[in-house]
Amino acid sequence: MKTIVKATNLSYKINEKKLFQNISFDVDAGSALHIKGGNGTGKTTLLRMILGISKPTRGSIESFAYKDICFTGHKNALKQYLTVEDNLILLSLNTHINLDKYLTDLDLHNSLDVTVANLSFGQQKKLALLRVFLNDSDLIILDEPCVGLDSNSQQILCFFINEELKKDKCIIFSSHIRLDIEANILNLDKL
Amino acid sequence: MSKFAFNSISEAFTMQSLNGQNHGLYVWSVLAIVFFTLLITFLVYKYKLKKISKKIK
Amino acid sequence: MKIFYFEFLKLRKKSRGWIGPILVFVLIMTAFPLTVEFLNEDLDQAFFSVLWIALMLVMMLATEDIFLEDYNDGSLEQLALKNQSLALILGTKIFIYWMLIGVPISFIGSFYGFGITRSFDLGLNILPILLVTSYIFLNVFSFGNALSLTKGSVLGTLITMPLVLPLLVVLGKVVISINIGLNYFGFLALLLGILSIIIVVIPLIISFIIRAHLE
Amino acid sequence: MIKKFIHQFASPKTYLFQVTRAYPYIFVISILIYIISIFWGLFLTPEDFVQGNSYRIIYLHVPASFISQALYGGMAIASAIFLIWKVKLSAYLVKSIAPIGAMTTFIALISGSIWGIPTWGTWWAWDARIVSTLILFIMYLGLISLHDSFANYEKADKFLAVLVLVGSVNIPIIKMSVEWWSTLHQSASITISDKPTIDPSMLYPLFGSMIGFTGIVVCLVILSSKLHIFVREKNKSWIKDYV
Repeated sequence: MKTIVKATNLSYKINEKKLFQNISFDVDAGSALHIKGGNGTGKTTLLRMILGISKPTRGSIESFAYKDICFTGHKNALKQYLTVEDNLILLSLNTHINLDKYLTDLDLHNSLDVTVANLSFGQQKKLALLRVFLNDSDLIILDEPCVGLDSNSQQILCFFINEELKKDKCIIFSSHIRLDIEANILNLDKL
Repeated sequence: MSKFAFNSISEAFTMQSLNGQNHGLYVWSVLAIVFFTLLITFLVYKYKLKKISKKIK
Repeated sequence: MKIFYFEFLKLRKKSRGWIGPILVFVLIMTAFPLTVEFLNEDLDQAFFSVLWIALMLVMMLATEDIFLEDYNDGSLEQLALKNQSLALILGTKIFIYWMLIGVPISFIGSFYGFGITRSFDLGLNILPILLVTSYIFLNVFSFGNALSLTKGSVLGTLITMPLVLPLLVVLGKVVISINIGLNYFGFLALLLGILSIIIVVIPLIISFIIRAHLE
Repeated sequence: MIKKFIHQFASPKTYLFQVTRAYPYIFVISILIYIISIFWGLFLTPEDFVQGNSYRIIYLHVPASFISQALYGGMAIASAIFLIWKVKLSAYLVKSIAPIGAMTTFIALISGSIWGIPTWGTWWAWDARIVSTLILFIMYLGLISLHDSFANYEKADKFLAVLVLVGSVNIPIIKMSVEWWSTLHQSASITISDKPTIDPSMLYPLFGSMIGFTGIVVCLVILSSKLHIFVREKNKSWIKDYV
């Protein structure tokens, strides 16, 4: 089995305050990792470390993904003043073959010419998740993907993730809401 | 070393030049400014250091 | 090519981002004759000072949220994740800003130069200077705004203004040499030289700064 | 190799201990040299033929303006070291030099403009050196406010170092451009840039005052860096022993 993300002895300090210490884990292709923990335990920081945006204070983290990492975080990376359609162009998804299918599934078909600022929070989140559903990468990282989603969309997300796992993709996510996904669990509370 | 440039203390104070102008005001005010700026900077840093040392203890 | 189009689309649709600065520039250039008596000589003398200062202020205004918006909505994170070079993307962004704001302002500025000094040559002569200078200003102010990304544009202005002051001196010399009919291409070459260094170096520095901000 | 050496030598702890030991000597010696040379300069040197006695300000003004530029150079070197080798101490130094640099530039500006009144007849002229000093002063203020505006010290260090380096590229440009400008605007005002052939009897106290002032400024930098190390490392165990 190919390892996609390999972390050894990660420690992180912010302004001399320790967030976590000596975390080691491997994530293989075709498997998922669920990062758990209360508020302020460093879930987002850990995810950003895997992305390579933050650097660990000690230890090393390597990612063997060839393609761009697919990521959605707390910020949606949507342009508020553009319409849904323009945003899809910016994401280079406007010509994707599965676009129509997901637009109907997520009930976004009717709001294509609405500016994002006029969408509800949940709708914006769904639009941001389109980036995940139509991804072209072997490592998918989701930071609290379920915030603001209705149960229908959550199911679509779960189903989608399970499908992706079968395609040997590697998924790392953090979530307070339980998802029906077979995943290894990394609990930051107990460290 | 050269000899004293002024004949009396009062002359040194006014610093009368050959052209008749008194430059004492300028020279002494610059000296005062330099002196006080340095002094204040030293005092400020000493004070701050004292304060933070207390905190650390 | 794709990033080029994307950045263009973003800025074009955000009309206040590029029409705003141009309008402010037009307003300043229209307003300044009102403060002087309507004698042509006076206007001539004040014109260039106002032009350069207005150009600088407007470029400052234009770059105010050049990275802030992308930072706030998370686009910068996504850009940083790509295998593509971040510096290239940022350089393109600045270029698009120049295309949509710097170039029109340069033309308007040279038009005003023609209108106020009544000399066609002069209007034509300052056009290349305006084009190059506006690009330099945009680069330098983008650098300042990247440094003070989350701290407001006042700080960015404060730290980058000293960096562009020498440019104003050069611009003053350019005007004098145009006025007395000297060849000003030496200065143009100098400005182009500065620009060519800045175009390469500033995006690299900005990408370093932005990665540090995201950390 | 180099990296290891620098890191060993440049730990804030060793720096602090070494510097504290050297501090009293530097302080006493430089104060002595400074006072003697100022006294010498103000009273024992002959009067300048052109400028009269006001030239004596040179002994106060020149050291300050020399140091204000030298400190920027020091900051630039420290920033480069910090960005290349990630030496924490040099980041501390950059931060602690900035206010001292602003102070010396302030002295240089004020003393220069007071000097200008008797010699040029005006306290301010748009002269090359004055303008570049003023820009330097604004740059120092900008650097200080940049560092102060970030709560996260690591980020602030990085940005400060970048800005110092970019600014140092700018300094020769400032000099160059401003000097062209002054040659064009050469009006009644006399530039101080063309040095009078200075008499040795005036030169020695000038050197003395420069050395003395440098020593005093070094003392101030030591105090300032001490303060900054205290702020940054206050949770370390060794600092409690030190205090």
